Amino acid sequence: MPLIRLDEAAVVVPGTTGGGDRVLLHPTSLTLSEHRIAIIGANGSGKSTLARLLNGLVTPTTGRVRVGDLDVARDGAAVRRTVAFCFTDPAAQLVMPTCVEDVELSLRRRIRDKAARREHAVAVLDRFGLAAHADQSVHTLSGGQRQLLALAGVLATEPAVVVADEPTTLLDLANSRRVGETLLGLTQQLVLVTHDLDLAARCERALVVAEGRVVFDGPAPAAVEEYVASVTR
Amino acid sequence: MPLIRLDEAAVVVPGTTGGGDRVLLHPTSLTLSEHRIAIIGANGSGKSTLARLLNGLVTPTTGRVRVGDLDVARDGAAVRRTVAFCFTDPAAQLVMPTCVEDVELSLRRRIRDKAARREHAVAVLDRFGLAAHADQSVHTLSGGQRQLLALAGVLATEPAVVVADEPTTLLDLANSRRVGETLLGLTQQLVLVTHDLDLAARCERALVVAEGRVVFDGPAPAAVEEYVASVTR
Amino acid sequence: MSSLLVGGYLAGDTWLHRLPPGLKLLASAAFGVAVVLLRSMTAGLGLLALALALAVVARLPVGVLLRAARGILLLAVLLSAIQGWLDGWQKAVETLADLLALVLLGVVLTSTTSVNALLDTLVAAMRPLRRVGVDPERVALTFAMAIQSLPATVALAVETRDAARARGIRHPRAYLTPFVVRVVARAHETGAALHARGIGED
Amino acid sequence: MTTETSETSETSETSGTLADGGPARPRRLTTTDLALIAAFAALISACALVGGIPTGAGIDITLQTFGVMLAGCVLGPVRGFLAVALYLALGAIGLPVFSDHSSGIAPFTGVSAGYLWSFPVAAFLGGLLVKYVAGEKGKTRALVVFLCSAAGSVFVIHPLGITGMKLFLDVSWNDALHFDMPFWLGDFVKTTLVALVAAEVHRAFPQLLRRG
Ligand SMILES: Nc1ncnc2c1ncn2[C@@H]1O[C@H](COP(=O)(O)OP(=O)(O)OP(=O)(O)O)[C@@H](O)[C@H]1O
Ligand SMILES: Nc1ncnc2c1ncn2[C@@H]1O[C@H](COP(=O)(O)OP(=O)(O)OP(=O)(O)O)[C@@H](O)[C@H]1O
Ligand SMILES: O=C(O)CCCC[C@@H]1SC[C@@H]2NC(=O)N[C@@H]21
Ligand SMILES: [Mg+2]
Ligand SMILES: [Mg+2]
Repeated sequence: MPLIRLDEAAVVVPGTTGGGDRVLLHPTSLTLSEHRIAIIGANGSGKSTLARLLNGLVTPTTGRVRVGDLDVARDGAAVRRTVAFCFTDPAAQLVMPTCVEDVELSLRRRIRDKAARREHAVAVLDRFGLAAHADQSVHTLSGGQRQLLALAGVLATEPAVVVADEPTTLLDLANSRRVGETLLGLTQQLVLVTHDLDLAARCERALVVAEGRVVFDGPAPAAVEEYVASVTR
Repeated sequence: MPLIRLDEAAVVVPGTTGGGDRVLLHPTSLTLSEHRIAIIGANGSGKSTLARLLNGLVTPTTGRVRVGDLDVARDGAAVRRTVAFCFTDPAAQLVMPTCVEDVELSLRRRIRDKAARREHAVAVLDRFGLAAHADQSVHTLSGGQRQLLALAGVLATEPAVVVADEPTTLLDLANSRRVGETLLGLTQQLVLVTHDLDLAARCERALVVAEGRVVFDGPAPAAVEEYVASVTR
Repeated sequence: MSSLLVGGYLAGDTWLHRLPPGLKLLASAAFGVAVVLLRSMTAGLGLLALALALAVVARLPVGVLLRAARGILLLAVLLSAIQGWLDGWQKAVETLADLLALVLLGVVLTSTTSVNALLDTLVAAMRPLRRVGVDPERVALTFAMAIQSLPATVALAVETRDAARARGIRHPRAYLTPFVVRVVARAHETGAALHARGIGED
Repeated sequence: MTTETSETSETSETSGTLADGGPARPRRLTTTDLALIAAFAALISACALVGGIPTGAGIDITLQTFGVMLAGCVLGPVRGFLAVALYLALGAIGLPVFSDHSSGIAPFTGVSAGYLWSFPVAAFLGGLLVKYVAGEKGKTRALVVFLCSAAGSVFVIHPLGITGMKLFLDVSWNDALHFDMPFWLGDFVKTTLVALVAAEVHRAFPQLLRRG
């Protein structure tokens, strides 16, 4: 498993209405080695920004982010093959008309033969309980199925790390349980941004982000406690 | 408070892939007189369809929906002035470029004087902790901040009834508490579609929707219990 | 919504169905050019007869043909009335025949060829363009994304209009702006998601 | 926006080599560009799908011109052109996205063919002007966008549309012009909307015009 390391990484954007620049993330140094790491914190605190740094969707303005030996800013494409990213709204991630085609798209690079590719795609769908829907249009899936499919598309490439930004927020009780279990059961390393504190507490480690800084970093239950306390006081 | 009544209201849409019609909501009769009513249920069960009926965003294919003396299908505009609606995706509702302008838009009808309108708008923003972002572009807000702003815009019109479709899904702990408190503390009648069962349990009455039917209707805590049991069994 | 995604394709097994899509595409294009260039009544009627014959060979249901012709018929009658009055009845018959021929042939092409087959053909035809920097795979991906997002875009438009209605705002810009902003925002997210999946960027 | 920085850093050359008046080296289209092109092709299709109002010449007043000019003005010349071209291709392969839900390649030689062929060119012209006016900042004003979009409409769409009707219907220039006149008022309104919406979208996404 390649180690993700942030080395004084910061993200600054030019101010919008006049004024100076705006710091979305203050210089942050971290080494992410645990199997399951949660990121929690308030709205607008910088969780998504931090998560997006990990696979180069956002590049640090200063400092560095490395995944194993790769520099995220320089070796973007290679990093993204290692670190997969799963978004909140599955609708935005699904690009092909049917379920199986969407998974096949991820496999295009790895499996050249069409028949083999399809077979593998169906196998991936099966793992997520979607094999029966292989040829169905993605629009006819329920919210939860759609999120599972998005996850399948992302995991089909067999990345080493999965970063998920609030993957369960739009889901009902049954679906969010199912997606949550699927994520926590992955053999890959997982970085999970979430407002679902029960889910967060089940990780090994959690980072609490506030106003663009990691203000707590430790065992997940302690982090959740700390966060809840910070909200109530 | 105008009484909302559904009288055998049903919603049917023409089938998509050949086949017959699709029933989104089976004929339903309800009288909504409680101060705070929750609607809970699985993804795709028909919660949003039911909620949209209440202010005429969806009109019943058969049956009727009335708000006080108004028929929702006939007097749509008048109904929508009485019954406000808050969407899950805040981006759908934000019309103006900056936060304060968006709230001002809602106040246009009520407050003619520009300076007074702005002042009032800032006060509304303050209530939702957004005063500091008044002149910020709505597009640079985080997901949660945007949701708060959408809610501010809707509540600024001071409607008699507020229907909110999953208003807290994108929010962090502090904000979802805050929005929850704000909604439950409203003097207006509230119809709350939500996956947050703790919030739902705090209403007076709750409807459980499954496969286009209201399958349980009663005190909120009992409804939540029933729903959780239906998911686990 | 389903017709939106599959077009007017009617599964079948006539030789017209089996003809290579590329050939059909070329032939239809030639037919269209012929309709425009051959300016005489006999040519117009001849082409109409050819189109009709092809429709029969493809075993297209009469209903489908009528529905397609209906749209054009009003125009055709109106136009030919004007032209018949100005330039004589032969001109009018020619225009009417031209219009019908084009529509019928269009129906023959789309009902005997699936969208996917045509898409594959189009992408294959682009292979030589690789040299000037066009990547057929990316072109195919863009097509798929556009087709995929058709229903979603319509849904987004409807939802945004509803939101404006719910706030009691009438001006079209009040829903067009958020609609377009959401289309752009979603495209950015889709772009990021593709990027994150390492698709379309080798 | 930070997302963009990461993408612009990869400029290996493969596709999208239509030079856009920027730096000499052609810029590769990013996945976001592809998604935007697809999204606007779908948007124009949606504009046509909502239906139109028939006029005397048998060509409907439709929202297509709104979508087409919006694509140009929002995305700039290259991506705007490609989005409209993609829209035409979607219709050509059989999706019912032309006026009155028609499709296939018949419309390309039919009465409204002139309008169809003019669309990508008009989007290109409108986009080029908007991009030129917006300059480095990527910000636009509604009035300016209105003029740019109107230029595309007045100098490209209508002249080509009239030419198309003249050729296909074999009528005089004068008659063809008369067939075109019912569209003027609607196109004026649509151009106004394009201006209002595009300026707002540029405020929301100032980076849009800076690229392509
Ligand atoms: N391009 C940008 N320009 C200016 N400000 C931005 C930009 N992108 C994000 N921000 C701001 O940066 C802050 C952090 O955003 P981020 O999306 O990381 O928050 P978050 O912790 O994920 O919040 P949420 O829980 O609501 O998703 C927010 O205040 C947001 O308004
Ligand atoms: N216009 C429509 N045409 C066809 N089907 C529709 C339409 N609108 C909604 N549906 C379908 O109706 C069902 C109920 O939808 P609804 O949005 O009411 O569900 P919901 O309970 O709000 O779900 P969620 O928790 O995911 O928001 C879904 O299966 C949806 O796909
Ligand atoms: O889809 C087609 O067949 C093309 C229709 C073209 C309609 C033209 S575009 C300019 C003018 N303005 C309108 O509203 N309609 C026409
Ligand atoms: Mg976030
Ligand atoms: Mg819903």
